[in-house]
Amino acid sequence: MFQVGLTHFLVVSTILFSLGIYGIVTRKNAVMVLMGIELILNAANINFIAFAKYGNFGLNGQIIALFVIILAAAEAAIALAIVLNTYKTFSNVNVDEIDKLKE
Amino acid sequence: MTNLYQSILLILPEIVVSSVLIILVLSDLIFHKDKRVIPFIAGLGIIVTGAFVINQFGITGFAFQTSSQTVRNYGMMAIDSFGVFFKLIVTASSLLILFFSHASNEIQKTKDRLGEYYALIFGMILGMFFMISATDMILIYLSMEMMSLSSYVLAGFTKLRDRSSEASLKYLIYGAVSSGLMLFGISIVYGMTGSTNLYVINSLIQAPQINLFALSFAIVLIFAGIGYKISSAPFHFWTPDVYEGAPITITAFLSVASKAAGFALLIRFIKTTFVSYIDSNGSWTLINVFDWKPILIGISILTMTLGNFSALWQDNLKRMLAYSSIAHAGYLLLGLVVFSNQGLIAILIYFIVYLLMNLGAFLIVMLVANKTGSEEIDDYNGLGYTSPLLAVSFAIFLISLTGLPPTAGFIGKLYLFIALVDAKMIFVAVIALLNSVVSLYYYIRVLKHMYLVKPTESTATVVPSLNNRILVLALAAPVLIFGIYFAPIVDLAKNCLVILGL
Amino acid sequence: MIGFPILSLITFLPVLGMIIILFLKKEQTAVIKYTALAITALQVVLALVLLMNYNYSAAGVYEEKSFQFIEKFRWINITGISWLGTVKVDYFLGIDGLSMPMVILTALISFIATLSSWNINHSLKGYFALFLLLDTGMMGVFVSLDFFLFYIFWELMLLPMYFLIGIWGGPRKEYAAIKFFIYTLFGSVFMLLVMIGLYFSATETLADGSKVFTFNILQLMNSANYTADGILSSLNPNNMRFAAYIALFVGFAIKIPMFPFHTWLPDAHVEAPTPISVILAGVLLKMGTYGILRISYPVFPDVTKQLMWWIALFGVINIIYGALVALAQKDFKKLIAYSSVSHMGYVLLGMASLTSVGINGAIFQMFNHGTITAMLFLIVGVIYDRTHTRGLNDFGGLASQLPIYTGFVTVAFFAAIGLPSMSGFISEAFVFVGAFSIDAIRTLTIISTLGILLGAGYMLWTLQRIFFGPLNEKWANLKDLEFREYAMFIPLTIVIIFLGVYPSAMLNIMNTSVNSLVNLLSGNINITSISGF
Amino acid sequence: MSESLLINLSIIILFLPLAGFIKVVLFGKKFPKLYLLEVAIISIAFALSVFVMYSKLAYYNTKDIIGAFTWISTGNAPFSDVLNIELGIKIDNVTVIMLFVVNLISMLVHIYSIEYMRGDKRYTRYFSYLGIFTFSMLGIVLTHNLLMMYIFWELVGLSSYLLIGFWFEKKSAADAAKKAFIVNRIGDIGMFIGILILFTSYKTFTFDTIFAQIAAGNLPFGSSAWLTAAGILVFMGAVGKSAQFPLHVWLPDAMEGPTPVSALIHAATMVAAGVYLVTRIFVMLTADAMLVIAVVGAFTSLIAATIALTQNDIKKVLAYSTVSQLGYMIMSLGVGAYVFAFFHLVTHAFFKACLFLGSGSVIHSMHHEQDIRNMGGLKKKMPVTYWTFLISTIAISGVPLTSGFLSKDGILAGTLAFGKLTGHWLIPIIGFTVAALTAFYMFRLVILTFHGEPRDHHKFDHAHESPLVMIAPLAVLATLSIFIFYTPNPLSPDAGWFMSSWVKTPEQVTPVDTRFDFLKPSAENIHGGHHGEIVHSVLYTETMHWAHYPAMILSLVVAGLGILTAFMFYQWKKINVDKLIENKFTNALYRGSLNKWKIDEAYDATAINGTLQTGSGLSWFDQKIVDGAVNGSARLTRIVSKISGWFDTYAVDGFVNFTAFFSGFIGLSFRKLQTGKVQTYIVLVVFSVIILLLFFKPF
Repeated sequence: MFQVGLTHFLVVSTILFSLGIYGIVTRKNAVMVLMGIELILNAANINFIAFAKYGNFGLNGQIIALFVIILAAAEAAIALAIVLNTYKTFSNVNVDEIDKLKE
Repeated sequence: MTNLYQSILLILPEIVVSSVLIILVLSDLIFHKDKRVIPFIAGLGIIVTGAFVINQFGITGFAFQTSSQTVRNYGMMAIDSFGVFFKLIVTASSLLILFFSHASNEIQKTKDRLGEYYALIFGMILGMFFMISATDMILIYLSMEMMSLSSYVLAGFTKLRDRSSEASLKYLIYGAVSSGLMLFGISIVYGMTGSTNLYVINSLIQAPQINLFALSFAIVLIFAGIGYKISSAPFHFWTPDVYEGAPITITAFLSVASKAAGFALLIRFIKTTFVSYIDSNGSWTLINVFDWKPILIGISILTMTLGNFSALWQDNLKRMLAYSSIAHAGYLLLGLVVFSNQGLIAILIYFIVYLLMNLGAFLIVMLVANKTGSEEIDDYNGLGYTSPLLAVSFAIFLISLTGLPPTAGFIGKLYLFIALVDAKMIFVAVIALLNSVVSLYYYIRVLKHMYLVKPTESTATVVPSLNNRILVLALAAPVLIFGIYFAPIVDLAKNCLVILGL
Repeated sequence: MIGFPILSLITFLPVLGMIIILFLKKEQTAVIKYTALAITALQVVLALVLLMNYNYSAAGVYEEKSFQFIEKFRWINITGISWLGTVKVDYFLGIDGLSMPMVILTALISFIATLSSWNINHSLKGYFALFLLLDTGMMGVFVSLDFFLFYIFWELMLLPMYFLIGIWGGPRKEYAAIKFFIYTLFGSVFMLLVMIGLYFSATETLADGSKVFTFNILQLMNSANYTADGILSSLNPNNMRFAAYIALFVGFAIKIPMFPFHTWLPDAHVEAPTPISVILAGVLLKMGTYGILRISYPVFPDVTKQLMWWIALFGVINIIYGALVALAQKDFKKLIAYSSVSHMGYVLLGMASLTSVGINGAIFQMFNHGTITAMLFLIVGVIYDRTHTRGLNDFGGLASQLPIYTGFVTVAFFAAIGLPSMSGFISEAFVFVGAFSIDAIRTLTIISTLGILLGAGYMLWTLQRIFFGPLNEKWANLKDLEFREYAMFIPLTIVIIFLGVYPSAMLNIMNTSVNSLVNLLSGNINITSISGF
Repeated sequence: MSESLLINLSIIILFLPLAGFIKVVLFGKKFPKLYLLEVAIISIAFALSVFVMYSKLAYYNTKDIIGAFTWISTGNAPFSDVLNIELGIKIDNVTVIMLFVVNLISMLVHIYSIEYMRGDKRYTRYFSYLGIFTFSMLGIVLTHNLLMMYIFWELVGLSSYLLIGFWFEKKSAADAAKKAFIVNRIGDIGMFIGILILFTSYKTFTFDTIFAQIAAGNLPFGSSAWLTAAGILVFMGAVGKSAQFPLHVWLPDAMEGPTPVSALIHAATMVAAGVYLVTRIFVMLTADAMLVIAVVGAFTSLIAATIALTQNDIKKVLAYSTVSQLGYMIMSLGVGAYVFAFFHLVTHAFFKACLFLGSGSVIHSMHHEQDIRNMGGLKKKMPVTYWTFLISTIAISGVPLTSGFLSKDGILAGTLAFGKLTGHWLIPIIGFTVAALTAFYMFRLVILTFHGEPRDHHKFDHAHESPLVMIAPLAVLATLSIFIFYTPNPLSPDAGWFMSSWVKTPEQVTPVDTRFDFLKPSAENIHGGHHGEIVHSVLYTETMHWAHYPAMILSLVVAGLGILTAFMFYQWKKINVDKLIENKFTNALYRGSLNKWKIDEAYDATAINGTLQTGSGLSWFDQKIVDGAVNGSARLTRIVSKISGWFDTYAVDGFVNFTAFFSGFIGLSFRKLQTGKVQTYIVLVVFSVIILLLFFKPF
């Protein structure tokens, strides 16, 4: 029976982080891009909690994680509003077609 | 409980800001018929805030002290004159932005949503205030988000223009990503040190057994977050697009206030976390964990060069000013790379000057845009003959941005170069100087269009209202006065060096 | 001495005039013109007052107490931080033999230029406002003894010049203006760097005995003031000092203009309106050589001695090269422009000799070139006003049509050729005598005498192409000079001939100072021992 | 009769003409009659100079009177090089004689011009120019230092420029004026460098001081080579002014000026200034320098004489004869015959002025006809002109009973002696050849102009004798060509006052080992001469005596031959000139001489074109290379300028544009990064994070 250790958490979080970046870079749909961002945040959350748990740093980690979750929610709300607004003007949410502003 | 009480005393300005924020939201609901009163409430709020900030002068202390095993006591927030200085910068620019907003057509068009507008601005201010004095990475992160979220919305505030909404989307995605990166970096640091408090980290990273690679990785990620706020290369890409797309008042606000907050944050972050000792000449000794000097030198040179050279090509003044503000971020970083109080002074001085001249430039662009509805450089042909006051003051601002005497801009640059030469970094100084020669091209180009091109029938005649005229002069006059007699700003700057800790 | 701060007055009088003009209406052209004229005339008067109260035996150069009309007070003073020390900048004006001639020149030329601005036809208000601002900038450079102040004035003059060329200039005015601006700025940023470097290398002992960094040019000359670890410290002569000298020299050389930095000059001159060309050639070019004498030489005597041969070489290149290029010009104004490249070469050569005679000659040449070239550009302006062409081959036989004008032209041309009894001859002779007496640059001097020949060549050729031969019928009804033009030409003619016959009038002004400068360079005087600092 | 009085008088003499000039410049327009004032002034000056000459010769015969004051004094401080420049007047016998000559001829020319120039539209200005010329010339004569010499040297150059170009509507006149000034400048540069050498070593311009220093044995830069150099360089000034080869080309062209001017400036006085200068510096000339001078003089006189043979313009002939005679004087100075050189200067001044004025009178009456082939037979029409002209011709040909005979004979004797003593026999040979040629072409001139039948009857019929104001000067000058004014003995000048008491050869101050052997002081005459003025070494004097009679006879023979051939050719037509021209061999010579040996063309081809080419080449270089930082940058910038509109404002050439191009290029590449696609930005961010991590490794 093997013990789940800090490393495993870190591996998971790293994978999540990379997936997040990947999603942000590759996805065309703005909503998916936002998803990627969420992934990154959650990867960080996992780190916080894992470190808190295995490093005996008290409860700071968990608290921070809570903060981040709340904040992520707020961000998501605003983000969706903005995406909506963009959809109104561009009638799509395809991030790589929204490039009027350049050079 | 005394701890909390003291803390509340120490964060009175922030409290004021947040209460004003609430008042604005409420009054938006109350006066939904006629919102003309709201701007005045906002203005009043700013003034009160300013009063509280000034009142904080000389007070030092930690808000929300946390007990810990380490001997030195510390807290989530450090209240010190350095912070006060930057809060003043923010307050001043916010006040001016309120005036701008009052004068700006595109904002006034959105009558019914003025309440949100001002509320959001106060949201930004609140975030900035916390950024400026935060000494705990979580607070740093939260404050940055606080500010960003409001600014995302503001960037897209004028729904009517597609540029605007595109800007807000880009800003959102870009900002969210970089803050995400930052958060990830923070998490790693937390994992290595078990704390998110800069002072603790400072004391802990001096320990030999620290894993330097992981630490550098984390630091780079964090720097990515901050670098995006101060829009320094290579994290600047959002700047031109957002600046061009956002309402001009917001652009101006971002280019001064948020940059100021970002710099305050960066400086405090580096100085608190990585400086181990300050000698009698005021030069800093860094802890041997991360080699900041080459990174910052490289980044600052890259930033200013990129900003200046890209600006050469812009025909849209807002965008041109965006690039120029990137270049100025580069100059400002020069003040940091010397790692000495001399450089710090230079930065503070530069910010005072930068506040005046950059806002001034944006003001003129806005006033012209009010008339012509665009910021294309060809709209400025012969402006010098049709609207002398604007043109002359614009000339003054641009010359100051170039850094020629007898304008304040020269003093700002002078002190930066003094710091560089003092640190014997002649080579960097030479590059910076050549950069300023290049910058002359695009600044003087505007003068060329205003004066050397004769006015055509399409040339707008902008006759600003009395208030705006006063506003313009209020910005232009100090640019000249400080250019000739700059003792006051230097005095102010030198009294605002105190950064808590060490 | 004089009761009131005359130097500040003579410097900032034009700014006053500018403000007055800004408050006038656009339409009141006459009022604007006469205001400007009155201001510049007043400046001339003040210059004469200076001259009357001038003490011929006061040396100046490195000795503060022997400067004249000194005005000195603390301008910027920041204290209170241990590691920063006291930051101070002085408002420090004063003149000696090096600057007095330049002050007179500036006043005179500005006055004449105002007269010749009479038929500027559009946006007079802006024109004269900028013109007067420019005037202040120039005057300030010549009277300020604090490097910081000097730099401010130096840069102050850039922008008005840009506009004056760019707005009131000829067809390619924008190009010429930006070119002038970029060149000069390019030079002055290096000057700025050197200035800061010097600031951190030398300290000044205040009355209370405390030592503070200083921009005071006189203090910078005193090798005792240099701190051991100063980057440009004279205590440990290092390559930095050498590099700094070059950087500073380039900054000044661009203004002179010295080959190969001269290419902005022809464009600027050709495009600029006549009065601005007059100012450019008459005063601005002198700022470069003046700066070298006032700052480069006494602050870096050691490097100066090492580089003297090179300075002389560039002087000679200027002389010959400028003359040869002038020979090939088809445009009257361009020809004059290149001729001043050639003539400024004499100044460089004279300075390079590091002898009293040579430097006397150099400064005198600066003054004479100021008056003579100003007259030449006025001449171009007069003919251009009448014919709207400057092509040397478009004329012919004007001498019979415009006898009086031709008379003045002959005076100016022969003055430029260096005919005895005109001021130009004395200064050039001095330059040659001084340079020839130094073994190192004797050969160069001999080569440079070719300039005399070439000068005669292109000047007389021009004279012939424009004024001699059969009259070109196109110009059969040109008018000869009018009163205003007499008023421009006669004073200059008088000065030129008077100084040619009685040069001591000018030489005595500068002699004492030049001698002490030479002694300083030759190390005969050890400033560290001089009291009165 | 105090010395100061003499000084003051000569100062007055000096400034009188200038005063005239100024008056005319200021009031010439209002009072057209002002020229009479000019004439009056110059006459006063002449009277004064007669007085000065008389009293000097009578009372201070052997004493030099000097008056000077400090003009400029700089560097008068410890440790610095002092420079004191004196202006001053030195009156010795040579000076006063020159004063007399200059003023006399100037006065005569003024009078002559009243009629000759009548009706010219710039009548008064003409006289004012004459005034400033006289002033400058007197300055040269009176000065006691090199700088002042140079100053007035240039001033005569100016006045000559103004007078040659007096009729500037004629392109040829304007060209000639320019040519004269520039060619003179070439000489002046040499002179100036020479002066610089002397000044640098002696810190003074004053003749006597310099000579004293040399005599005291300290040489310029300590070597006699420099002394030689200084001598030759200063002599270059003379080469220019006195139109010596290779700078003689300006003088014939200078004949474009009014004829009286040619008489005054380009025959009698200004061109003689060169000779005068050499007499001034004679004492500091080393053997080498003197040899150079002698050769230059000899060659000039020969080449000019050969050219004069075939010229058809009456003034051109006289011009070349002037060049030739000046060469004679220079040569004679070179061979050490100081006195005779000066003597010839004086005599030549008179008869050559007479010849020119005579030719002027002819031209005047022939309505500006100058080609002698259209003249002839004028003897009957204008007797006075003819006789005066003839007398002068005889004089210049060196026929006894004339002043010319005396001076030329002396010079020839000098060359003979020189040949004997140094073995340079070529110089005397040239001397005699030239004597023959001179006689020939002068008589050719006389015969073609006055004898025989008129060849252009139309012009001839209108010809008439000139009015009194014109012929009176001729008479005066012709009379002065008679021997009696110089010596009682028509065959030997030595007996005359001119030689015996007025002018003496000064003693060389050059180091003994650098002199010609015959100029070295020999034992017996170290204290031979009285009142400090030592005559040449006995050796030279004796040799001159030895050479006297051979020279006289020889010169008589050659002169006679010349005159005879002239008559054979042109009077009695015994020899057919045209056939001679047909002849293959002589034809080549004829062409060469007629085309002045193509010297002008050679100069045009080489020096002048060369300079102009260099000039235009450099100006191209200036625009393209110096201005366009890189040659290609212009093209590159143009490419870039296509990309961006505003850019071509700057994209023409030059540093600015190169920078503009460069920066623009960078700007472009940066611009490409800004794609506008947010995802690209993020990729870039991620990459830069990685890069930062890799490059800035932790410690």
